[in-house]
Amino acid sequence: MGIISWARTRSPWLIHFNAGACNACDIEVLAALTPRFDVERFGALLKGSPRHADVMVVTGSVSRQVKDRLKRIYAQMPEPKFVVAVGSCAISGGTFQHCYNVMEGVDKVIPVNAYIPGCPPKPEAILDGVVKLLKSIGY
Amino acid sequence: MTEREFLIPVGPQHPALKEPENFLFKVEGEYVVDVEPRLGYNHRGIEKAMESRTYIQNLYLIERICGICSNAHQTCYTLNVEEVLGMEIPERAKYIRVFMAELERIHSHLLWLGVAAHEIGFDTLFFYIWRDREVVMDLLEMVSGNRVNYAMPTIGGVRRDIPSDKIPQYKKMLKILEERTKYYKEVAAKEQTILNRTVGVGVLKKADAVRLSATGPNLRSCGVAKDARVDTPYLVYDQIPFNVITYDGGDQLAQILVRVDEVLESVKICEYCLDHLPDGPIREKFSPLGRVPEGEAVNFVEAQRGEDIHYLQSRGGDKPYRYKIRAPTLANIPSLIERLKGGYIADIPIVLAGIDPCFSCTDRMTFIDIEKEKTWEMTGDQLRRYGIEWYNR
Amino acid sequence: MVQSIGDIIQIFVFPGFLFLLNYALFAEWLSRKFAARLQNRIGPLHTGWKGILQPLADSIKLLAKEDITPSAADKLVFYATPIVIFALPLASLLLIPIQSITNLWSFDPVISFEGDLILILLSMTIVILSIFLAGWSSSNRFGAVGATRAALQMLAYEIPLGLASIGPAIFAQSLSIKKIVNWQIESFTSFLQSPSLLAIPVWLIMATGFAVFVICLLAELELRPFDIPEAETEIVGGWQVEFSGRKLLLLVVGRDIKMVLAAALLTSLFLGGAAGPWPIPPLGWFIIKTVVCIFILSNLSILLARYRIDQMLYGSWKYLIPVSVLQAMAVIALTGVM
Amino acid sequence: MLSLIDEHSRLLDGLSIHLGTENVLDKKIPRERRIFVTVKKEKLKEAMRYLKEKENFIHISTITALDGGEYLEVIYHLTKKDLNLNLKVRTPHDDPTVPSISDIFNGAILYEREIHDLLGIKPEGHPNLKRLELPEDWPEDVHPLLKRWDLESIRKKINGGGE
Repeated sequence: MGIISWARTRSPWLIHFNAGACNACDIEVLAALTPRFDVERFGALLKGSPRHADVMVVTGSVSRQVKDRLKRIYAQMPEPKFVVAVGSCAISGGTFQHCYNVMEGVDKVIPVNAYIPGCPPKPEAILDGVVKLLKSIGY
Repeated sequence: MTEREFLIPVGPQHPALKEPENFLFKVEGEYVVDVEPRLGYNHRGIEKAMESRTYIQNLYLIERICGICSNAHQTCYTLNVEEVLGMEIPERAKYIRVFMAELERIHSHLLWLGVAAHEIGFDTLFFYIWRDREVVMDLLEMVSGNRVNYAMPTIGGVRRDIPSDKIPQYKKMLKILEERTKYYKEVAAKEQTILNRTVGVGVLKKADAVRLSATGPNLRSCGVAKDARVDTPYLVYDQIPFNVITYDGGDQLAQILVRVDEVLESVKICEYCLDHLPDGPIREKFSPLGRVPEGEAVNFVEAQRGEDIHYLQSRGGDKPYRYKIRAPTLANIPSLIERLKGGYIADIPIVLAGIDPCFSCTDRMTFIDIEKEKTWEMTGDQLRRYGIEWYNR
Repeated sequence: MVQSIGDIIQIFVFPGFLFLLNYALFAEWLSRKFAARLQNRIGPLHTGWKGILQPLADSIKLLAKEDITPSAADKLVFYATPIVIFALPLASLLLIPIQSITNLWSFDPVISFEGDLILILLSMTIVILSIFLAGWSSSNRFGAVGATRAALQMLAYEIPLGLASIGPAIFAQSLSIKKIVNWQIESFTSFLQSPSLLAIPVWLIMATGFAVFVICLLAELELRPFDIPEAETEIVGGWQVEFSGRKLLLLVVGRDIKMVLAAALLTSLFLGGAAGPWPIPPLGWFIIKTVVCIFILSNLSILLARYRIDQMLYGSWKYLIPVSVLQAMAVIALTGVM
Repeated sequence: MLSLIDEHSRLLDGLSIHLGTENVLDKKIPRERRIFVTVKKEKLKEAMRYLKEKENFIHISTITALDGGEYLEVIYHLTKKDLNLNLKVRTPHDDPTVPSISDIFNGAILYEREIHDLLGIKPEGHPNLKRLELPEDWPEDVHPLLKRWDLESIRKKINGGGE
């Protein structure tokens, strides 16, 4: 199993899903791609279609309308798939906890493998989260 | 739906749109015939939540409506509460708030310029612009301690002061930003591949822009000089010399140039603020349990995407009775529809990004189409059934 | 018997599949690293020395992923097209003269016959047709739009591609790549001994042919200015949207092999194939020249934004085709004179 | 040149003469560039037309609707150079309707859908009154910003009715 887990940890293809976020986390996820942080050093690429992706980066406290789209996108991803919840909204709904239209956290909708706290987490924190996720699936 | 029309859902999960919104396009081949925006994926019901929180708690909620214009919303909120309280904030606090607002404008416009380049497939420019944007992010982090969500304005003034020994360093960074933006302005105006994809694309006529009450760069790119900082001046904008940028192309190139010039204008305003920073306290006393007397207030702030209006009605007590927020993007959506019609599929991302939509602001109150259209990923058999049904219509 | 073993080794090991697959992965690493450096980034770094094993890691990961076939997809076509997209470029690479295993300094291809240039052009067209079928069979809207765009784009660049490649063929009076390469060597060596005035127009025509060929290859490889069929920001991955797992692997590696094929074709038609002065064997020259071509291709693709499909058609019908026709006519006129 | 405050009071007098003083319930100029005026519901369209033609207001910023306890209040925020006029109209709870002004100010077409969605105030004559930002599976009769709905009752209604 060494080769496959080596390959899996070395090339996590990301897909970014904004489940009702205030897009502070989204611009930090994007900043992680840019020259100063450059997540491609770890082999990560931002892919357009869920079919091509392994890791789904979800930002934002899931609003009621986005809930079933999120499930659908998660269902479309091929099997060894992982979910990273970025930002305190995605972890627990953040400041939008008592709003009537919010599901308060991604793990209430789909299973989550890694949580990255922060509002918004800095790009270094996001990179650290992705690398830790890679190590954990590298078992 | 004529014979050859074909429904292309764009979003809610789509690499071109950083935020979840769903536009249903009726297309004929590569031409867009009609657009039905279906948003509301971001709606979190903030206004209801604000009625059950105290004024200080609302500060944190208001800040997280939208990551890019968090400072604009907070400035407007604090102006409203201070107006109802009848509280006069120190002059230094006003200058620091204007300084923060303009820094955020630079940050947001550079971010948008990069995303616009990415939309038309020019990733190299996207990477270069976002690398230079890190300079303003570092500056914001030095001033406020955080790259996004700065939490500088608070009721009664500003939370952190600007140490005078740091001002020369801020000025040096602003100079770097100014040079880089001038370079990008030249690239945007001369690079042929950009011109091919932006000149005459998604054009909005001046009459339509005014009729549909558009705001911000979306309106100013059609030649209408309407800017909340001049029409309804707030803080110290009436003392600061700056001019309102307008271009009358009405297409995507005009949008790019308006925003790039506004960055240069903002750098001038920031430098003016740093030079004329009066000394004195930075905050009036306001206890977290403070009660606000009865009254109402309306305030306007020129956020990056346009005029941002907040209305506060308080009936005494420590919680607002009603707080209304209308973010700029909602005002720009009708004119966005005008721009999209008649264009190509390939132009959708650049025209959508043209108004620099911030759906997390808008979605507190964006709109949905009732017609029971499936989600973005029609399964195969639905498509086949839909196809059959469509052909024998 | 010996002869057949030699052939098997030639096809499967040395200038054949094994070497080409590794070279394709190396080419992908090269263009990704080059693109990153141009964009002031670092690019893949942590897998192997300076990230050189990154494409290998991507491929093995894709092999180990679940392979989803949409229920409504047209099963047979959905399975067949990735195989065609992978196999055809690999097979046509055998026609390119790289290095013969019998003696170190000669470079005759595995198979060579009159008209193998036409066969390569045909294989490229079939690959594009299978791209169209792949997009259409995936029964996804974005796939359908991507497929129609791929077909439209083929209309635009097939003709100039063919015409530009005819130039050297007419000069060499033959349609076999080996003879074209030999002609280039003779004309170049004769030019070194006795520079004649007549050589200048030949060089001029070859240069325009090279330029037209590069532009058409950009379109054929779906690289940046012409990556309209898989425009990621507009139609979410274009025709590849429904492929995953092994099928996606075939598509990704297939594209790398097509990149190597394009570079190899470019070198053998215009830059003198795998021939070069004494110290370095033909294999070395082949690698140097193809690396240079890959740099040219990926450099162009980095610096330009993406064109719209109608601009591309307009541009190619108005400029590319007339130039390639003129070039072909000039070649015929010149050979008449010579 | 008239000072801003005199300018505002001149405008207010012009408006009340045009509509008839009994229809203008109360007028308030809290500070420069701000006017609050309350008008009877029947006179709303007429006031809007007057403001558009005579006082060349062209831009409607937004429409705020709130549940004022015994009545529903709708505030139209109009802006032009150096002035923001807030026109208030009240309707009783049992008759939550307001004449639609989207034909006079086209920009208002969205804001009217929003007040219908969140507070159930129906703008008559609105071209396509569809639901605004609430999700598709939201029950028809729940208007979250009305005071009688609080968080628990909304959740109960949705979870009960919803999934």
